[in-house]
Amino acid sequence: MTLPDPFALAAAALLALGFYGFVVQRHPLRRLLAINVFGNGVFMTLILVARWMPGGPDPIPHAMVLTGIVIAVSATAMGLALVRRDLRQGDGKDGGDRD
Amino acid sequence: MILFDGVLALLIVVLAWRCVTAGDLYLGIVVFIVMGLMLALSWARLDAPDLALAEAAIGAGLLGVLLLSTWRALPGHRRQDRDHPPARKAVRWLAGVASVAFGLVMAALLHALQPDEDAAGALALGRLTEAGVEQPVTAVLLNFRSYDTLLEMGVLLMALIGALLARTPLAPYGAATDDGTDSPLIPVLATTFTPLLLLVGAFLVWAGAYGPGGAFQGGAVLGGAGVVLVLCNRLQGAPEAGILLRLLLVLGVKVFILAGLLMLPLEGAFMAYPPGLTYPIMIAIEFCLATSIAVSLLLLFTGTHGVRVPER
Amino acid sequence: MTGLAVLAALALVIFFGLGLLRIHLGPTDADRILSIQLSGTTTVAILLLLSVIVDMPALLYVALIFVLFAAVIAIAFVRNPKGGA
Amino acid sequence: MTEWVPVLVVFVPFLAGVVQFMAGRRVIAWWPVLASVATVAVSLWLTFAVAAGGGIEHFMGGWQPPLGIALRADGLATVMILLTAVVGGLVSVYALEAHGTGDPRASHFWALWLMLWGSLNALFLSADLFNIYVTLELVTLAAIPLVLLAGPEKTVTAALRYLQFALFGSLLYLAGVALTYGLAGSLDLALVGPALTDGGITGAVAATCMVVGLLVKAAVFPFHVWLPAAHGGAPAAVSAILSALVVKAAVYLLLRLWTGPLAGLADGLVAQLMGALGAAAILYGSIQAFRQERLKLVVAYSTVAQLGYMLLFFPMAVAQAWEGAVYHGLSHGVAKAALFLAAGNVLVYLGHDRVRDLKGLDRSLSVSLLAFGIAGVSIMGLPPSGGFIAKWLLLRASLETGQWWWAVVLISGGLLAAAYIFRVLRYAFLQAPDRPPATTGPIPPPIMALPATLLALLAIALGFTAAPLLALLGGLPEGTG
Repeated sequence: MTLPDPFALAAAALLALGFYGFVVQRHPLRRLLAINVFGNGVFMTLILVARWMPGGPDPIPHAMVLTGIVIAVSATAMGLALVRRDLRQGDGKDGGDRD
Repeated sequence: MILFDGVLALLIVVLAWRCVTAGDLYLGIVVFIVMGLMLALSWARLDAPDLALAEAAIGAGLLGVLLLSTWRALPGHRRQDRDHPPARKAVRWLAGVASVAFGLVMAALLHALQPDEDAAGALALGRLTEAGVEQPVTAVLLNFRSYDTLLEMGVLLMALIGALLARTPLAPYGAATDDGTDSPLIPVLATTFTPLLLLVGAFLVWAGAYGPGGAFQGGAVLGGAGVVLVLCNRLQGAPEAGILLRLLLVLGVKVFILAGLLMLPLEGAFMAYPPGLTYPIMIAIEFCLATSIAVSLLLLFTGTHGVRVPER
Repeated sequence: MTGLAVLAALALVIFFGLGLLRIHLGPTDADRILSIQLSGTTTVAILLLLSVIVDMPALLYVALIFVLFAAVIAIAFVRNPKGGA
Repeated sequence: MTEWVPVLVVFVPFLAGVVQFMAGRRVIAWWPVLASVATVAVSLWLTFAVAAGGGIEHFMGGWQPPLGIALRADGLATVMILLTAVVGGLVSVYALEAHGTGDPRASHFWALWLMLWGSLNALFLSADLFNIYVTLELVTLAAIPLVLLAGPEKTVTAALRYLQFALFGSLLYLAGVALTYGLAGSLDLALVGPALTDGGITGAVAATCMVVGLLVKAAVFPFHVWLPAAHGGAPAAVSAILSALVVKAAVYLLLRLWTGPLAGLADGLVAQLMGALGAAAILYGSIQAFRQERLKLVVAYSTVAQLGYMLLFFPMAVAQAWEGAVYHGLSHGVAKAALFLAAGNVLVYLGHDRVRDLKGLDRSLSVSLLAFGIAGVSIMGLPPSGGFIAKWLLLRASLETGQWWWAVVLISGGLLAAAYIFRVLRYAFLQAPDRPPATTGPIPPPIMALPATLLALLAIALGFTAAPLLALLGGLPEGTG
């Protein structure tokens, strides 16, 4: 019985919390935050996989994480532009008539 | 050190928990940014300094700035939480139970996971001499799996188009007005931090060939320089982009594709670099990529087609 | 020497956790943004120590980036681009 | 030369889109035409090359898997690329008039659509788990701005919801990929299978993450919630592309993974569950389609239903089910594009698409309505159409495997489809107009009506061309079932 890697637990917690936030939160910006938390859980999983490879950190998951971060940030940035538009319109209609 | 790791991991979990459940949207954003700091630290601990750099520059840095600015631009940003309450209690409990189960399963799996020795990564490390650069991650991104990187540049471009089509610029076009809130500190900040960011960004791009760094980290820092200029009113959104700006935006993806297609008849495979020229080609591509990334991230921040120097 | 550095890093990360209380308690937005700055500084210090402990000079770059972006975040907190909503 | 074709199929349209973006607001009329013609040409070249000589492989960068990324053009990939070429080519013709060159947003449409075309082809050809993630994101992030082209004020809420679900789905998929890489140390589809099969619970969870992520992306019931508003709100040409090709890309990946790396894990119970999701989608989507008041929403909910048929492959998993599911993908793609283009013409002419007010259109919009009716024949699965062949194959598979309950679903789905298609046609044709319809737009010119008609006729023609297409597709990959 080895002691679990604290970062493995953190990765699992990030995945679980991101999932929870995505399901529970209704505010579009909060959903984007939750998605990013989930994404960070995935990235940490990949980094752990890379680190556990015998013979040094595996560069392929690292490259995957780098690609993933850029994709996540660009998609989030686009999402934020949509959130600004969405809430501006919702505001005109006095809000609250969505969902 | 295990104690350090434990505290770090615990802090990350607490921050993530506060981030998704915070009663106040602004608090959630602040916590998200701080979580980015902690993540970068933990990735540094996990032998991934490249990724710590990327998280610091893109994940926590630029995204944090964008989140804060977006929050400020939301109409009535104080009452966002009242207008959008979370789901009903029953849903919350159900989601809670499901996510705890999901988390436990993932934790058990990750605990038991034993990657094997002949992974593709070992192969990549073994053939590093053929790749042209010393830095394994750069070799994967720009040589072994360059196709992914190329398509990723397409993702960046399309996200930018999507942000433009929403037509909600963070940096509107109107003539710059001095509304009297200009602190004397602002010119100092603009003139001090912009050159620093530019210098560090360019250095990181170049450093990517032999150490941590690379087009993405460097490009993000360069984009950060532009963001400082926008925030300090030295640059302003513009409704139209000049041909030069558009050229810079697509420079990375175009050079990448054209180089790849050129290699098709020469070397028989897309993106197969001719031996001997690998290093110069990769450095050239890296700088083109960094330029496009910097400009794309800047425009993703402003949400405008272009930027211009305001008339005073 | 390394043992001392490890202890210092551990202490800093615990201080970091204490700093989070300020974020939690607030009460104003400015308190929270200042605690981002505080955690940024602490993170930089931890990174500097780590780079010694694990002998990874690259972490100095990470620290440099944090210093720079902490400033950008501070500017973003006090300023909207002109003409903003 | 032949081994270059997969690369060209991806980068000819992609590069054309990038050039269009660089050109800015100006659209030079011949550029999209040239790009579309070139793309269709290379797609046909690929089709004939694969039909003549079997599958083509291309190693990107000259690095063989597991180090590098391979493009593999096998039968399944090739028929999907052919479908994309046919639908894409005809939608481009439609868009030349609808988005033309005068519309200020035309440049964005062409840039996004051409890049999306290349991304779809990249997705179909990809043989690498992580590369699939990147192409999925490319496809999504091109599709969402296209939805916004209808005017951000109308579609932003739909686009935002689409983005949230798509992002979450692909990250879930990526979590599965991460676990798979941990198990197998490779990302190539042909290499990860054994490690996943031997991976015990880890392999199962990895597979579950990937499959559920793709189900979200494919808008399979109950993850369909984002689809109707996005597909119904987008401009007609975009709706056609999204419904015919983009959601199908995710279903395609499900088929590809299930018959490839996940083949060793396929469990009878899970397969039945997938089939149950498909059946639920068919019934729920059809009933919703019947209840919609707006024509484009009828067609959008019909997509929710029709995607369900492709899922019926999983519980049956015999050669005929394989052929039936893929053939259903093809014929639905062609027919659905026709339906959306026809609905778009109604919208142009009337300025609205309320089903109840479609009276008296049979004179002025006869060609478009005819296209709607003909495409409807294939959606209902009546002979002699592509939809009929697909359903016939699925029906035979259900009887062959002794799972008669899927036959019940198939037949009731066809009846429900008939109900919602005829409801539209009844309002359009049978009810005598009380007064001439109040129109706001011109009668759509032939260049907008003809692509819809051609697509509809193709949906019928698919009823006669099953043999060569199924030969191109090839049999069920080995090791499935």
